[in-house]
Amino acid sequence: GSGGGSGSDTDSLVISANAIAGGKNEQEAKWIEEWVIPNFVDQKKEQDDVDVSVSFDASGVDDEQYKTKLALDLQGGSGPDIMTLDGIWIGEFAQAGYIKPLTEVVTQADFWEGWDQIPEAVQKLGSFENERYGIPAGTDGRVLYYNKDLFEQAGLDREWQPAGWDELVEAAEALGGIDGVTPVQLNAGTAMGEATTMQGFLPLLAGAGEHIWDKGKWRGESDAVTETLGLYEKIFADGLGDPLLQQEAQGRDKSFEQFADGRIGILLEGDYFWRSVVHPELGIAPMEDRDEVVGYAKIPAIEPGKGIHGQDFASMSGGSARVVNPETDNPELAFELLTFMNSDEALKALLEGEARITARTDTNADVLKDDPMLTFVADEVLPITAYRPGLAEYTRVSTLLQEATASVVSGSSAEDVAASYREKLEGVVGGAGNISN
Amino acid sequence: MAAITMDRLTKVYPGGVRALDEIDLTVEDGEFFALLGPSGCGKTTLLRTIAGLEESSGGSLRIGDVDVTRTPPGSRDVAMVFQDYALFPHMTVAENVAYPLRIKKVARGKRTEKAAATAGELGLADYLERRPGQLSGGQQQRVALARAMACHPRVFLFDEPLSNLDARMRLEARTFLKRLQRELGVTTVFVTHDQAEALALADRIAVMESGRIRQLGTPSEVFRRPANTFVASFIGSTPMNLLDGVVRSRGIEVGGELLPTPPEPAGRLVDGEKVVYGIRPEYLVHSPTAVPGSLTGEVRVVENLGHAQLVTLEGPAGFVQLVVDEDTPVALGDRGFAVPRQDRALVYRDGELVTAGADPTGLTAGARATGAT
Amino acid sequence: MAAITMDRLTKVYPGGVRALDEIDLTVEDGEFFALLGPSGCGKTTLLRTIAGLEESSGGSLRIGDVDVTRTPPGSRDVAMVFQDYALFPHMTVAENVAYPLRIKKVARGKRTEKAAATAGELGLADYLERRPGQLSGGQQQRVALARAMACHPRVFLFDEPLSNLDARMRLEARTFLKRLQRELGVTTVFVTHDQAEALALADRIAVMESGRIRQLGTPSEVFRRPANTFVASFIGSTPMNLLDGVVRSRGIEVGGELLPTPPEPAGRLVDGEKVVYGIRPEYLVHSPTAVPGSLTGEVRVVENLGHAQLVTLEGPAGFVQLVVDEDTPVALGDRGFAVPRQDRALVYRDGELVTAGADPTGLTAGARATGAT
Amino acid sequence: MTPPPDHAAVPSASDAAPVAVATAPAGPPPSDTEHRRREAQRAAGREGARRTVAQIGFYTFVSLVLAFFSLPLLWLAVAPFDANPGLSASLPEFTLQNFQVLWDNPYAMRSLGNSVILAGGTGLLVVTFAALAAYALSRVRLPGRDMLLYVLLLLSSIVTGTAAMVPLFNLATELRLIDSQLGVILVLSGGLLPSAIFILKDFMDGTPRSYEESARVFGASPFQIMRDIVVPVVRPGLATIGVWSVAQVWGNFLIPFLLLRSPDQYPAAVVMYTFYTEGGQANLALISTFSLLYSVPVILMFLFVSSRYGFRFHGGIKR
Amino acid sequence: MNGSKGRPLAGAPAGRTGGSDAAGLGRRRAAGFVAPAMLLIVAFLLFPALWTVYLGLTDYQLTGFAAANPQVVGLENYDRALGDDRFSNSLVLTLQFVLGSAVLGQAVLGFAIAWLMRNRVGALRRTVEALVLLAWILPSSVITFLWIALLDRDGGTLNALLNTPGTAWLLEYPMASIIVFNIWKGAAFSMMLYAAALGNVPPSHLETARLAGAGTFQQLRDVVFPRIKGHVLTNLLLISLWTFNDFTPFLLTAGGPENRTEIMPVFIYRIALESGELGFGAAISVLMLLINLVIALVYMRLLRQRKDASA
Ligand SMILES: Nc1ncnc2c1ncn2[C@@H]1O[C@H](COP(=O)(O)OP(=O)(O)OP(=O)(O)O)[C@@H](O)[C@H]1O
Ligand SMILES: Nc1ncnc2c1ncn2[C@@H]1O[C@H](COP(=O)(O)OP(=O)(O)OP(=O)(O)O)[C@@H](O)[C@H]1O
Ligand SMILES: [Mg+2]
Ligand SMILES: [Mg+2]
Repeated sequence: GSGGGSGSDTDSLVISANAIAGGKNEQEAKWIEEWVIPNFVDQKKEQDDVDVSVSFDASGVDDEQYKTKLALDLQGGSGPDIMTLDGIWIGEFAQAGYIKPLTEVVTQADFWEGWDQIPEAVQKLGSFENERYGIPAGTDGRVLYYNKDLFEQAGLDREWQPAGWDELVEAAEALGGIDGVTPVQLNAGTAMGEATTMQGFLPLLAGAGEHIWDKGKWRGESDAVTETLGLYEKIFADGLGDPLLQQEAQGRDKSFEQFADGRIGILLEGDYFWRSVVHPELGIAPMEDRDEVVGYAKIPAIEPGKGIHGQDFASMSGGSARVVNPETDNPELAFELLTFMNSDEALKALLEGEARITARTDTNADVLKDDPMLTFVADEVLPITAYRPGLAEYTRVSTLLQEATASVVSGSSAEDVAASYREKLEGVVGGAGNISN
Repeated sequence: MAAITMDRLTKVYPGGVRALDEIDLTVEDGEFFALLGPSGCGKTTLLRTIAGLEESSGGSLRIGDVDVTRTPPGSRDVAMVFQDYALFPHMTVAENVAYPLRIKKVARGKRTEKAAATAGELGLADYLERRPGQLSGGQQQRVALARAMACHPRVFLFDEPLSNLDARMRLEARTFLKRLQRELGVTTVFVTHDQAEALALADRIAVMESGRIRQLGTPSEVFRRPANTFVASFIGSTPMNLLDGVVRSRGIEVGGELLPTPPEPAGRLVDGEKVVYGIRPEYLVHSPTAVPGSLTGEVRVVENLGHAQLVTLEGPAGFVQLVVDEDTPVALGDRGFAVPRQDRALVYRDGELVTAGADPTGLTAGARATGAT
Repeated sequence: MAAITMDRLTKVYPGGVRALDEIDLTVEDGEFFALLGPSGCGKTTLLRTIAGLEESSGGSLRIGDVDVTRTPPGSRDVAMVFQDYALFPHMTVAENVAYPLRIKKVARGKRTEKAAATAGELGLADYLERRPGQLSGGQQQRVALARAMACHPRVFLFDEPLSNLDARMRLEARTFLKRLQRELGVTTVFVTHDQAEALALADRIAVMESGRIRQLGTPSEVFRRPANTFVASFIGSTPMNLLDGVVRSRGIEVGGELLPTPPEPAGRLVDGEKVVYGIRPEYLVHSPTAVPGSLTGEVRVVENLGHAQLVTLEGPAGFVQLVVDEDTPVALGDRGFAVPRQDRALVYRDGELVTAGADPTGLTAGARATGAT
Repeated sequence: MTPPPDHAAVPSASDAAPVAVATAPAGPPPSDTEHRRREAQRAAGREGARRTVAQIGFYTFVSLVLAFFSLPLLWLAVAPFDANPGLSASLPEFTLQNFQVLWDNPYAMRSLGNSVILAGGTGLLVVTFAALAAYALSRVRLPGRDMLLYVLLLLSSIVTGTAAMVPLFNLATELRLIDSQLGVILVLSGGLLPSAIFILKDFMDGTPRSYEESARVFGASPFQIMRDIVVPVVRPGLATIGVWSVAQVWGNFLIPFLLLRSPDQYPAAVVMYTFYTEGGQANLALISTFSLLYSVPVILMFLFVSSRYGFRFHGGIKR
Repeated sequence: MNGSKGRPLAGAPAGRTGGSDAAGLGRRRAAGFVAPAMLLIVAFLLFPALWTVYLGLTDYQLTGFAAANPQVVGLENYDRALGDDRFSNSLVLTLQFVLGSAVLGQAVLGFAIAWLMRNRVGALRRTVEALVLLAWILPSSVITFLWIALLDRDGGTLNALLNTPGTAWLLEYPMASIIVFNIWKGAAFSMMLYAAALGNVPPSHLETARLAGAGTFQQLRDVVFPRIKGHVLTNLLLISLWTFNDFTPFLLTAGGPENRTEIMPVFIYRIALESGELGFGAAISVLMLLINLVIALVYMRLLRQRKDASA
């Protein structure tokens, strides 16, 4: 290995991920320790008769702390050979020179057969400025969940796919007629944190036709931004959403509970919601009749064809990618291990039969086949999805967006908020030169 | 009016130490009364109980005509001077002296005036603006006195006020204190473990041991006729010689020598009984040559007392100390003879003085009598 | 061998205080030497300079034949007993006593044995395993002594070792110390501010004032013939009467009375010159009736000294104190007369004793002479 | 409420003429005695009432303090034994399962050992070095000594913050102290030393000089004096600083996390963070149990030190 | 070690250092005693601290372009901080926090306990002291859980006790909660310090005041406080600094809600760790140091006044 490495006599590699046995992300930690490492070592021995040693630096802490530690390692020219990074860190790490495009590190990078199994859109997760930096490990997608029973009660169809924001608002207004029901939960405010941006503002903005970061510039007071904030204004000013819920620290958990209780009509969330929140057995707000009651629909563009890339629908995705440290002593071997970890076989070993969206189409086809919802996300959403910019400034921009939605929710007009957002943005991204309208 | 009357006053500390054991005692109005005794005998406890700083566990206490057993210290109208003076270091002399008046809410102008007057009486007029740290020990002591005097208490309580002064200053302070008390006429209880101080200052002395009073009397009573061997060995600037003896028909045999029986216990002794023969070093007359009826021994130590010498003889009776005139030559190793002054010798049986009549402790008759006045 | 010789020894503290001012002094081998003087006169400084705890600013110091002016304290072969004893609170008595031996790298077994022996000599055998906090003051003092003795130093230095004891224990300790030093024969310098202690213990005394020696001599020299009024007022358990007088042809006029001129200065006085007439209270004889050539006054204070009384008269000569026999009745307010013992009266001119010849301070001739031996 | 004791029995004598001399013995009128007696009785009555109120007040206060300081601890006593601990200290469904889980966890038990190494090492280093330095600073007058101490005290506040992690990390990298427990110990010691010296110096200032001088006259070297006399005498202070620095290290997460690589070396503070789910939710069963295990060593240490050496401060800036 | 050689040499400088140097240490040896501590301090405190000061003058970030090419931007970070609402917000909050929890809370509670326990011995005193000290030595991550459990809105012990179900203390009274929390956590130090200080107040002084008729308040004002002023100031200095730099409340409230508990160390943590703006974070650390300095100077000024007064 390089920094974390041991002696350089035999070929040795170090893997690092924010996972630890007996703790956070235990599944991944166990998989690396008990499946990846022994199998890879055996395979090298059998195929090439090479002794390799692979070790795993486990940790189980907040993502920020894990990121900080990696960054400190990398800026000092050391660090693990293979590391798991959140997709949105790729850009900032690349800009800092901590990681390099795969082709610069490994000559064979483009010739991995696995690339074909990963959709173009998903590959963005491990890419920055059209260069591949790593292999995406898994992803997700955002949709609109709705309560079919409530729809029926409001006189709407049980099967629903809005084609534009108007239809969304219409449905909400219809739901507004039911007592004790909040028609729409659209995450807003700072208490929700990144959920406001990822499960709220950004997918809508994509529907309005814009990325928050595009062609090297951040979006300021653009029409799309104003329109997106306008939707917030519409929903919260007209009583279609519950402003108080947006301020509580446990607001997000509460919204989950309320949805499960049948007190929220429509909710924008990722597939995590389906898998882990309302899952009849494993969920934290389980719904026994999930499969009958919970409907899901793609997030519509403001009007058909007005979304990004002229799409009718939009979504946002996140996930992590595994990256090779450019400073590694054994780039080829590291890449071999990396591809090994992202093989169909390996991913299936990781999931142990659980349904979850991976980056690979072939894997997804197998593991998702019993879950119509995840299949829906894999088939319908992932092709139209977008990813957040992996830039250092992103977290601060995200905070500004959260604050902006909070202002709208508490009664300011979308135009005013957009203007003041732009003003603050200048301070955060280093001047007007980095902002486009 | 401001006599202090203690009736079976008892103090048991939480740990179980019986520091005062049913003390019956009356300190007369205007009297200068000394409490004397070894360390830990309860002197400070008695003083603090009078002041109200310790709550008594039993018995009653009156100051003047008023039962103050349960009165808080601030309302007993007593003033106390502590061994360390307890001057507040952050206040000037004037502020220190005025402090009790300030607590009693005397107006500023009036109390400044009063404090200055009191301090002036004690010769502190020039130091009013100094802080205690800038004063000598003797001056500090006077500030403490002035503070105690400032609110005209009915009783003064002094806890070893002189023991922090150096030997020279102690002598001066002692004379000063005595004169001051005479002039003020305030009832005063004075604690000390220095018997010379007690003898020099007090109208009456109580000698205490483990929470009890062992003798009560005027200084000369206590000095001349200690009621028991405890008091005998405690009082006197040089300790009394207490020698084991056996009563014989013609006298008392001490260390093989037959000494004449002192007149007082003469008829009260039984032949052959064991007694203790007590004689102060001052009442032994030195003789370089053998004298019948004298104690003898080899000169072991000679200590200069200034105008006299304290000579320690080691002989068949053990160590015997005697005071010898400064002009008498005494050399180490010499043989010396000590002739007792018969009228000053005392005889103790079972530790108690053998007397002609009245209780020498001054406790039963004495204390009761004074208590009744 | 272990005499201590100081030659123009000077100590100036960083702040500029001249604590020792060119001290010339020789302490003889085996001598018990007392340093006496008021607070702040430099006694402790002198002792500490001998011990090496302070570095002298000038002059030289020899112990025995060796110049130790620059030797660190540990190599001077002296032992010091501090006023607070400085017993190590975390060590047992045995460990405390053995500590100097431990520093000198004596093997454990041997030093335990030696410490036990030394402690035994001082009657501490039963306390070897106790810690200092569990001992009485007197026992602590003996532990400190034992520790000082344990390594057989050539010089003992004692800084007020008795001042922490209560009055009674002080007397016993003093006798004990004296006997011990006699037996060991080690050169000893003893600091005290209690003149009675110095008189009782010392072979010779140096009286200091502001960094200088004002008189050097045996206790009786210092007591009987104080070289100056400073020493006169400092020495004696009751201060000497120092009365302003004027020389007349037939005597010295003090407070209107003509007192006979003492024999010694007789021929050396000039008519009409102002002098101070000095007489100790012990050398004034009391008379209730008028006697020619006596001092008179009204009895103001009577202090009981045990076997005698200290009477203060206030008269034309100011306050006069005299010692009166215990049997003589003296009442406050009485008129009293005090007749000086002529042979004990002293005359001071400009603060210095008027003498027949030799320097009474014992400084020039005496110190030089002893210094030369 | 009791009336303020200030009014208690102002003796009438204090208002009398300021001539105490000679006037006192002349008996005052009988009404004065009566007045005094009444005052004394009233004062005694008030004193009784005041005392009762004071007693009640005292025990109320003590109960409140006891409640305040023990209430939060309740959870620690209950939750570890609860099969389904929530954030309430309810009656548990008793189980020791959580302990079993932790016992089987590959890092949990070992991390306690690591914590002991880090905390013990740092404590030892801080106590030793701070004692030496505080002693020298207390005994020898160096120009600007007090200023130096204050400045270091202030600087220690920067370094214990997060902003200094880059310098610390790079320094450790340069010194090859990454992934070494020694590195963690050294870095932590550097941050703790100024406060330790500051507090210990007060203790050193309080030891009587005569102890040292007397040892010095016997020929003891400064080091021997320090070892034989000063250290035993200021032992409560050293114990205090020792416990303090151990407690500081025991709870420190950031430095060991940043400087250590292999999970085998992680102290408990770092391992404690791993008992969270993927979604960031705390696994209360494990966390409460681990908290208990994690607290036991410091509590034991505290009990040991306080019974053995006393645990107190001398204190403050004197003179 | 005790050989005669070298001794006179070593002894000579020893004496010159004056009366306070009881062990005859001498400056050279004193320097040797100080050296190990100084070495560690210089390496792991002074050096990183200076480096941090330097970082504060750059736009250095943990990631992004600024990580690859940090530029010296002079006082820009300071400019930005001083114009930043979040900074002034956190400054005000920190001052509230320090004043409320340290100066008023810990110091007063610690003093009250020390004062009331001063004459007590036995089980009661030991229990109280042990509990208070326990709060002080338990690791922060543990005690924050204890407090989260105590203050929890559903089923928290406090709500059960006060019969106020559903009160979200950490949301509704966030500042008060962390202040009370910090009082709980840190009162031990003040208690110990004051207990030692009260041991230095001669009983005779208190008793003199009592004899004069002074009540408790007057005794405190006239006797105790003037006597322990030095301890009070040492205590305030240390606990203020410690509280100022205390990061623990983050574990309880994460700076929220709405930044209402974003005290300075939390602010720095978020800037440095969550946003990775190390240059800016360093600048704020330096600002924090300067504020600490001002506080220390204020205290030392009071201290000096005391010195003058008692001279
Ligand atoms: N607060 C206390 N608690 C328990 N015991 C005490 C207390 N104060 C004093 N004692 C004990 O009560 C006894 C009498 O003590 P006191 O202080 O009255 O003696 P003393 O005669 O003044 O002695 P000294 O001459 O040493 O001052 C002693 O045995 C002492 O140990
Ligand atoms: N370390 C010091 N620095 C400056 N001056 C000092 C120091 N130690 C003592 N002095 C001064 O030197 C003088 C002599 O002090 P020393 O302690 O020798 O007196 P002392 O005769 O022992 O007095 P006491 O009887 O009070 O013990 C005093 O004026 C004192 O203030
Ligand atoms: Mg006493
Ligand atoms: Mg001295």
